[in-house]
Amino acid sequence: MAAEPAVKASRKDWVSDQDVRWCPGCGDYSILANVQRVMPELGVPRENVVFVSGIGCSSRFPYYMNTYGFHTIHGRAPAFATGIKASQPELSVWIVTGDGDGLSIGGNHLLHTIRRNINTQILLFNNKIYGLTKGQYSPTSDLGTKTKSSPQGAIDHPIDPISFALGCGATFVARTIDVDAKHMQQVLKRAHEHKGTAFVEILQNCPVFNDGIWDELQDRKTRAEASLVLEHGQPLVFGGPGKRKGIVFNDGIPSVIDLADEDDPIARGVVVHDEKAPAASYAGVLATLQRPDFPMPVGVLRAVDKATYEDELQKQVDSAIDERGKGDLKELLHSGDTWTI
Amino acid sequence: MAAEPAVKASRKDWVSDQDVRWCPGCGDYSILANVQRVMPELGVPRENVVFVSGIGCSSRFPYYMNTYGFHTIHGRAPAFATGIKASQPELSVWIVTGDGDGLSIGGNHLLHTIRRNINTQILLFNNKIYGLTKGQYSPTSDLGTKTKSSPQGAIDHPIDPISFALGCGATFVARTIDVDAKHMQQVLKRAHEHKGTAFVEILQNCPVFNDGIWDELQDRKTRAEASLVLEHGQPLVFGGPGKRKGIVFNDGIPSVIDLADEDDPIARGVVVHDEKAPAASYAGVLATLQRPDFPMPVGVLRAVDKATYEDELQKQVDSAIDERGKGDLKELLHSGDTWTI
Amino acid sequence: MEFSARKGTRHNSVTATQIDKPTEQLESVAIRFAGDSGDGMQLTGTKFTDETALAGNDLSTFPDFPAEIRAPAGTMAGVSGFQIHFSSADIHTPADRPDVLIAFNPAALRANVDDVRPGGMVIINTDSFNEKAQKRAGYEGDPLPELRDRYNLVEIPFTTLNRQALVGLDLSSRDIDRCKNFFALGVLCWLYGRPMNATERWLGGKFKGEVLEGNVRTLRAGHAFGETTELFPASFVVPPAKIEPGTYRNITGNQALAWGLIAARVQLDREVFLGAYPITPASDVLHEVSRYRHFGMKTFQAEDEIAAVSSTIGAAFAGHLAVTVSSGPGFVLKQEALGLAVMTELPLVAINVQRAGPSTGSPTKTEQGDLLAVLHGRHSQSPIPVIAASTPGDCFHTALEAFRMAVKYMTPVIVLSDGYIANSSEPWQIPDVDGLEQSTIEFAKPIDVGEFQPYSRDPETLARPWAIPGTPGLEHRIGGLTKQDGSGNVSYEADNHAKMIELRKQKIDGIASSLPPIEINGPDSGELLVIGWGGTKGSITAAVEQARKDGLDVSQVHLRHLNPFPNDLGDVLKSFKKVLLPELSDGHLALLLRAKYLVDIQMLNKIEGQPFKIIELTDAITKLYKA
Amino acid sequence: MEFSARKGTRHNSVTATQIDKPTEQLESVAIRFAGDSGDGMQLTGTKFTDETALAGNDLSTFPDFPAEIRAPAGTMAGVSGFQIHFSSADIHTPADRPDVLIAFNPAALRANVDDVRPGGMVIINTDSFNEKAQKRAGYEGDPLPELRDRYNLVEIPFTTLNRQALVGLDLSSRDIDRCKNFFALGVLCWLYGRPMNATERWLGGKFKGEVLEGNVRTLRAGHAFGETTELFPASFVVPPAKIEPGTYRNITGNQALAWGLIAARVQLDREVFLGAYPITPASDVLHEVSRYRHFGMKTFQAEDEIAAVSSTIGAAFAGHLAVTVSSGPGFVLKQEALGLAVMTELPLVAINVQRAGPSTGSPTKTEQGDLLAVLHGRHSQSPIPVIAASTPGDCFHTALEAFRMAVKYMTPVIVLSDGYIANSSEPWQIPDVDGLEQSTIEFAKPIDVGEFQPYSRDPETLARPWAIPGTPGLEHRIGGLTKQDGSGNVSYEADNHAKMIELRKQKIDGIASSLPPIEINGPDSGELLVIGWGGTKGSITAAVEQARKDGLDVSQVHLRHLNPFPNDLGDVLKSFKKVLLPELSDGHLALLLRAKYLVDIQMLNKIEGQPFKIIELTDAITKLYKA
Ligand SMILES: Cc1ncc(C[n+]2csc(CCOP(=O)(O)OP(=O)(O)O)c2C)c(N)n1
Ligand SMILES: Cc1ncc(C[n+]2csc(CCOP(=O)(O)OP(=O)(O)O)c2C)c(N)n1
Ligand code: SF4
Ligand code: SF4
Ligand SMILES: [Mg+2]
Ligand SMILES: [Mg+2]
Repeated sequence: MAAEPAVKASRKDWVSDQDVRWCPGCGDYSILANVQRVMPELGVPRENVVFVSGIGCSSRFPYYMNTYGFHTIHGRAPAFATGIKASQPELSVWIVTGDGDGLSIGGNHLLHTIRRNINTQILLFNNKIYGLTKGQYSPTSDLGTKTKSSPQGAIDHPIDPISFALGCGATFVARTIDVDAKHMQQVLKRAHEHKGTAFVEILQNCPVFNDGIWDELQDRKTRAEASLVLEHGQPLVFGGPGKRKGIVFNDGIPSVIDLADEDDPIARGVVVHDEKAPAASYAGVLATLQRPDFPMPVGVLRAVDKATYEDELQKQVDSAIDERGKGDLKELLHSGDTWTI
Repeated sequence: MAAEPAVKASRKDWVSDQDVRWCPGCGDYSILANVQRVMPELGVPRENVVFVSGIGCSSRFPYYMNTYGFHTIHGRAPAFATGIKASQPELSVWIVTGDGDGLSIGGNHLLHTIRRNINTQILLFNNKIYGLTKGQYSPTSDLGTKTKSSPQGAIDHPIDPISFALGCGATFVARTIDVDAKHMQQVLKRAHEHKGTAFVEILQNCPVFNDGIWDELQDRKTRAEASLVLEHGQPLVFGGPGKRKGIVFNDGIPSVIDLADEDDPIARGVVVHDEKAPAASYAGVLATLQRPDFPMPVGVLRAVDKATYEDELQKQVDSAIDERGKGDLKELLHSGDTWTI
Repeated sequence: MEFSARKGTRHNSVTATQIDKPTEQLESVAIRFAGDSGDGMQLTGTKFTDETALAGNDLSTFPDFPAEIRAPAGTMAGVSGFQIHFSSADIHTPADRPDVLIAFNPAALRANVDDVRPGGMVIINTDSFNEKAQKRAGYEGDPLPELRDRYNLVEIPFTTLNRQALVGLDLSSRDIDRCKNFFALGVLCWLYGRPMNATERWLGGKFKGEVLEGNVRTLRAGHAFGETTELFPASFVVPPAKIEPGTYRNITGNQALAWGLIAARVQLDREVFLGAYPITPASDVLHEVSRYRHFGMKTFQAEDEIAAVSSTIGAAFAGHLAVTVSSGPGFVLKQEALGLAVMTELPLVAINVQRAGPSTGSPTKTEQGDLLAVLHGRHSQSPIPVIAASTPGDCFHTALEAFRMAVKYMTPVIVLSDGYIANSSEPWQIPDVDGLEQSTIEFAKPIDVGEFQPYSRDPETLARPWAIPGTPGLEHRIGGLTKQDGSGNVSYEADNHAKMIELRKQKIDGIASSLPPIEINGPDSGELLVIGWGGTKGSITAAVEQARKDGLDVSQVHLRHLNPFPNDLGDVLKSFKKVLLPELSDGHLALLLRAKYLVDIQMLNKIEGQPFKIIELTDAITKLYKA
Repeated sequence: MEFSARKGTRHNSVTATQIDKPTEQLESVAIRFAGDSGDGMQLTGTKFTDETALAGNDLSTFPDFPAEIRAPAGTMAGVSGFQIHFSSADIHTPADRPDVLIAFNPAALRANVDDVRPGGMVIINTDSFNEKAQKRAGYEGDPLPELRDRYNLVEIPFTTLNRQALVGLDLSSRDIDRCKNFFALGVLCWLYGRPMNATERWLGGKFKGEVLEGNVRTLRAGHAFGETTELFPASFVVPPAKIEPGTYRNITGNQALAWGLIAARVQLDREVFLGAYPITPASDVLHEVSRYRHFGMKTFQAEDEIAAVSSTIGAAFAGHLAVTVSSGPGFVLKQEALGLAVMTELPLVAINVQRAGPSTGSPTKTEQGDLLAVLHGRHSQSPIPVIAASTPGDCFHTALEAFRMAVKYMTPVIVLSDGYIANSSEPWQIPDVDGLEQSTIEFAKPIDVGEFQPYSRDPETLARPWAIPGTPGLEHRIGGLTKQDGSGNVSYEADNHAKMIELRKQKIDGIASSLPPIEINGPDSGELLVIGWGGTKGSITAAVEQARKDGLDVSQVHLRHLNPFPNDLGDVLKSFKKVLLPELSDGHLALLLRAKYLVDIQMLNKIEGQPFKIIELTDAITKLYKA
């Protein structure tokens, strides 16, 4: 509480002069507030920060950040960000996208940006709906979701953003939720620290078109049982006192065991969370933990090091100059066979 | 041998009159031959079979099959196939694509076709190169691959097609190799039997632009150690006599143990292969087995049941008719408020 | 409050007839409803429209949404408007300027009041006029005093009155306040003698319990308020219009497109596949069609526009009536695949409901800016017929015609609509279903022996056969590589290349011979021809008729077929001394006509995201006429 | 074999001068090399070209590949051709018909022989002429007897002679046979008195050991064979051309484009970002540029064309000289994003190396079919300047000019090339680097106080500031929604919408005032003007000069700027009684000129995947002239 005023004061620097245009109660407000609160703590000057987005309610985000911002076209934000990073690798580039923007029309760019490990933060606001176009089901919508475009219920099996990102070779994968300010801020800081593509799924409520989809995870009563808070080096335990449970893996297949409050989870075989597990396999198993059979993991599932695309590109430029000297146009034009008349 | 002539005779029915246009020695020849050999055994009349492809050397495939065929545009074959299946669900639809066609420009359609579980077979010929456009690196090319477009070596981390497909929620995932006719035919049959999207990665040699990338897996000398042949219900054992090894999983992380020839692998904790493992987690761990640390799994990694998109669509049509009767145009036009003058 | 007592005692005894007040007869009235996005203006407008239609007036409406996303309450950006024009005479547009404005808050007032005809009526919700709200709207100080001079300002505390009407109901105060638009609707219904049965019926179907009760009660209370308040000295009568006999309904362009597709499914007796990706303002076509699975309408919400069109081509290959729908930015993404549809000569319909650009532009605004893109946006020579719908109801016939053309000529067909006709509504004479042509599609028949020639052609239409998978003996391969004439095999031969390009062009150009002669509204030749296309028809017709009333020798042609042009178009153009072409673009059709016929067509281009006002057109007509 | 002895004894003593045989002088010769895709025809042609350039002739080449994929050996589909035309006079095209054909197999003969000028020389590799090979090529029976009557048929057993020349080398027989094209090259070099130093130098750089030895030995053996064989009674001399003094090199269009981008990087002193996805025939630009990282050329092989252009726009936003390159089908996919570049007014270059369509079409063939698509293929009004390169060497200047224009006017600029100039080569006068304008880009400067206005404009060019991330005080947001003039904030206001559309149009149209006056080849006015654009320049120039030699009053204009048009274009067009416009399309430029200037331009359209033959043009000129 004591530190509040100081933080608040600098938060304002990150607030743009544009009216925020989301529906009352939209989860996007709290995400915006948390991002604006975290930014001053990252030590990056405003002019070195770029927010890039596609199209959707979520993609309005850049307008509200007093930084450089690019509200691009539907689904392509990661590709724009790639060009920005390739040109100015030192910028801090944040991609804001939605479940439709990122996983429907934009799935391919998400895939390739992640596999190239472009050093950006990707915030995917998952409200399991197309908000901006007024409520069609999205690739993350549950089976049977009734919307304007699926009056008899959606029949497409939903995609899990985290499993998808891992399948694409993601080096950093995390999940957080709009209402949990503290958790979100922690995750955002971790995402920023990560060198490479940091993929963050943010569970977001759309009160207008898909109200309450994340209630279980938000509700005090159900939260402890419905979510599994990940901490590196800690066992996968959830449920809270009296209802304590743990996750064990058998040949790659996860299951839940009951724990007495006094049990040592590790002794009982509960898996210890390891963000740095070398193969994506461990995080992949974690990602398959889904409601209602399992608690939903929140926090950082994976954080490993790999070369980034833009660094390697710059290295090629540098090594080419080392080997061949800085290019000379005249020399180039006269290279190979020429003749003079 | 005795049965050869009969099979050969009917194979011919599946050979079109078009000259085959691949380079001498291309792995695509053997894939074609095996597909043509398998088709007569599937019991589907030629007129009910459609081959759909994108663009690439591999995507020339439909021209050589004496069935219905659609050589579409680059990367979009799965979307074309979706329309075909939605219209005529009873057709047997085979999608032929390459690592560029399917995973570069076409990644998004692969993702969505797989998650919707459209009942098709997807054959992805992986030669880790763009063949048709004369040899640029592809999304599956190894780091450092030198090509015309990457003279200093590729810096994009490659994607693993199988991990990607699993991340998309694939219900059937398998891998086979161009030179192993028997194995490929088995896998193709299994793919055909599967109801839902059957994703098959076929390792293919491109002697012109990327020769020898799969040599380890083809070569008699290295094959046993370099590949892990999957069989449902059998332990994950490879290496052959004297070099026998097995795969164990520890909290989702795979490792290799040495086995004496007389060891009971199961007793030693070697994982037993289970195509039907309920969560994608198990297959996900399997998919992370990559050279050189692990043998490369070949065979069916996953085969589970889920509703297909086209069946559910048809069910909605049927149930709508059940509930509301067959639509009547006159009634529709006069529904709601009307007035007569 | 003096209002409450009256309403409180009367609201259960309201009837649809006025007793105490005089009525005044008017030929036509235009009313604009304006409020915050959350105020329900579109719904209020629609319900008033339904009642007006049932009252037998000719009418035209124009909804004008804010940007797709909710703006902060009370700001100009969040204002949503709906205009209805109704008349006892023939009308063609929602009117240039409203006679009446109902403004639910200061922002709605500020955004709209200058449009109101001088001396017109401006009704405001006084409850929302406080200093803070006025500031939010950008007013410095109280705007009302000044407005009282210019307009007949009617000040009604809708919020308060509505609350009072609903006292005693078990509803949250938020739910109660949500009903206030129906109070206003009640007032308007009284003012123009509209019945309210349709609205009450609709409420009955939509709501239950207290909510239903609340809405009905406040609607009736509003009506009663109108009757009793001294604010309105008289009510108005707009007598029914003399309209061609028939059965009518209201319809928007998007709904009509959807129903036209259903009609194609029924009249051509083949299931429809619609592959689409949501986009404003085209999404409603997908929504509407997806409600009719029991007709055999299959909808597929694709992952993007490329998958939408590709699945559509796949469905066409497999023998469905296949259609895809989008708007500008999405349509453009489909061009590569549409080129494949041209090469493979498969029948399908691609609809573009145009919106204001460039780029994301102003998605809820209208424009006619995509004509050149749909015609020429594919690489190389890739001709596709284009048909443009001109009114909401016309969308129905256009969709049906497009499918007939696609199947007859084995070609993709593009349909153009726009944001204006997509969302506007008009009374639409329901076509006689028994009179619609019923036809059966002729697929290629199974063959036993011999080579099937997928690129053989019907000598008259030049269409190739539609040979669908599942047919024995017709196994064949198609694709995007240049095809050999007849066999359809891949060919790299120069002469064949030229021949195939030519054949495809001839096929499309040949469609012209099946088009009816151009209809000219007015004399066949003369001083000035006003030519247009698409959603500007209403405004142009109104302006031309106005000009003729003013004694000018002006004729009108409204083009429906934009590729190929009708064969008589050149002659028609050359029969007039001057030709004026108003477009909501920088002159797309003008470019085409000038190039083809070398006629010095004068352009009237407007690119403001808004339809033409009649006065803009009459001014231009007069000016050119006298030039 | 009688040949072996001679060659065996002499192949080490060959020099570049002939001693025993007479020489005959010719003004110009056109030779076509043709063989299987695997026979190395492109390489043989290129090496002969290099030697010819060094010999001082004017020259022009035309490679004609088969489809992208290998066809079965020996079939017509697999034939690869390379034509070179060289002369002591000015030439502009690779010639309509070759004087000499070298056919490495029956398929190559069959595919090409009818093009040879009657009485011309046809050299065949007799080793590949057996019954089976003839059948594969589609010949029924032996084609040679008949050809002996029509042509000077020279029959040489290249395979055998090559094997004999390489006896004793430690090479597989496959590797030995691969050298045989160099034997043929040696023969040709002797026949036309070409030195072979450049080729030997090239071989030395490319190969080592036995392979090098083998290639050099067979090359020299071929040369010796030419000198000694009785098949050639004389050799030929084509004296050097009178060419403008300067230093020359051979260059293809794609290479010149790449180098032009490098020149932009150097002359504008800013790193280049090239985002591209491979596609025929544009990929070589990506390949070439990716070799020059040491210049600060960054290439990004994107996952698709949409990512290619999007990353390019991102790089432009971040301040790089950003460029994307593709061909028709890929370019079309970029249109949505290019619309965003228009809205955000960012400078970048988008190159389209056109190929024959529609759809996948004939990817290795040429066409000029994308002009309308690049101009009008975006939805709504979305103007982008278009510059078309006309010769291989001109591609260099075009790329450089495009970047200068993009940066000066803050706009995307489209560059058109085509498959013909992309792969053809011509001697190119190397520009004087010191004479190229050197300029520095003016980015917006950091500001301390006040609001930055990203949509303020330079009063002269109407360009907005280029304000790149990393600059303190300029933080701002851009995007595809309609922008407020000045502030760049989102705006839905009608007047502002119209104003922004108009401003962008004026900005692009205003570029015309910076263009030089149109160059007219021939008189300024008169009977007939032949106007063209792009890669047809060579053929049209040759035809016009031919027509003038034939006494016709014909002038020529070749347009470089297709949007905006030069301001004097209308006057120029109207100064001629007739205007002829030859295009490798169905008349794209013709449509634009007719529409804008109402001039009755006559079209000569050819869509065969092949460039114009001079005779096709002279015929059309004569016909129209006399009509
Ligand atoms: C090319 C193109 N196609 C379609 C659209 C319409 N569109 C805009 S946003 C959107 C979906 C947004 O969903 P999501 O990303 O989940 O964002 P949300 O609004 O839910 O935050 C769609 C379909 C568009 N703008 N551009
Ligand atoms: C829109 C578009 N972009 C690019 C291309 C060029 N292109 C054709 S095939 C291909 C890559 C093929 O690679 P892959 O799928 O691996 O097939 P392979 O040839 O290796 O079998 C590319 C880039 C195209 N045809 N269309
Ligand atoms: S529609 Fe949903 S996601 Fe969009 S602003 Fe409103 S509440 Fe938020
Ligand atoms: S380029 Fe490679 S993949 Fe293509 S046909 Fe040749 S060998 Fe096969
Ligand atoms: Mg969403
Ligand atoms: Mg490949």
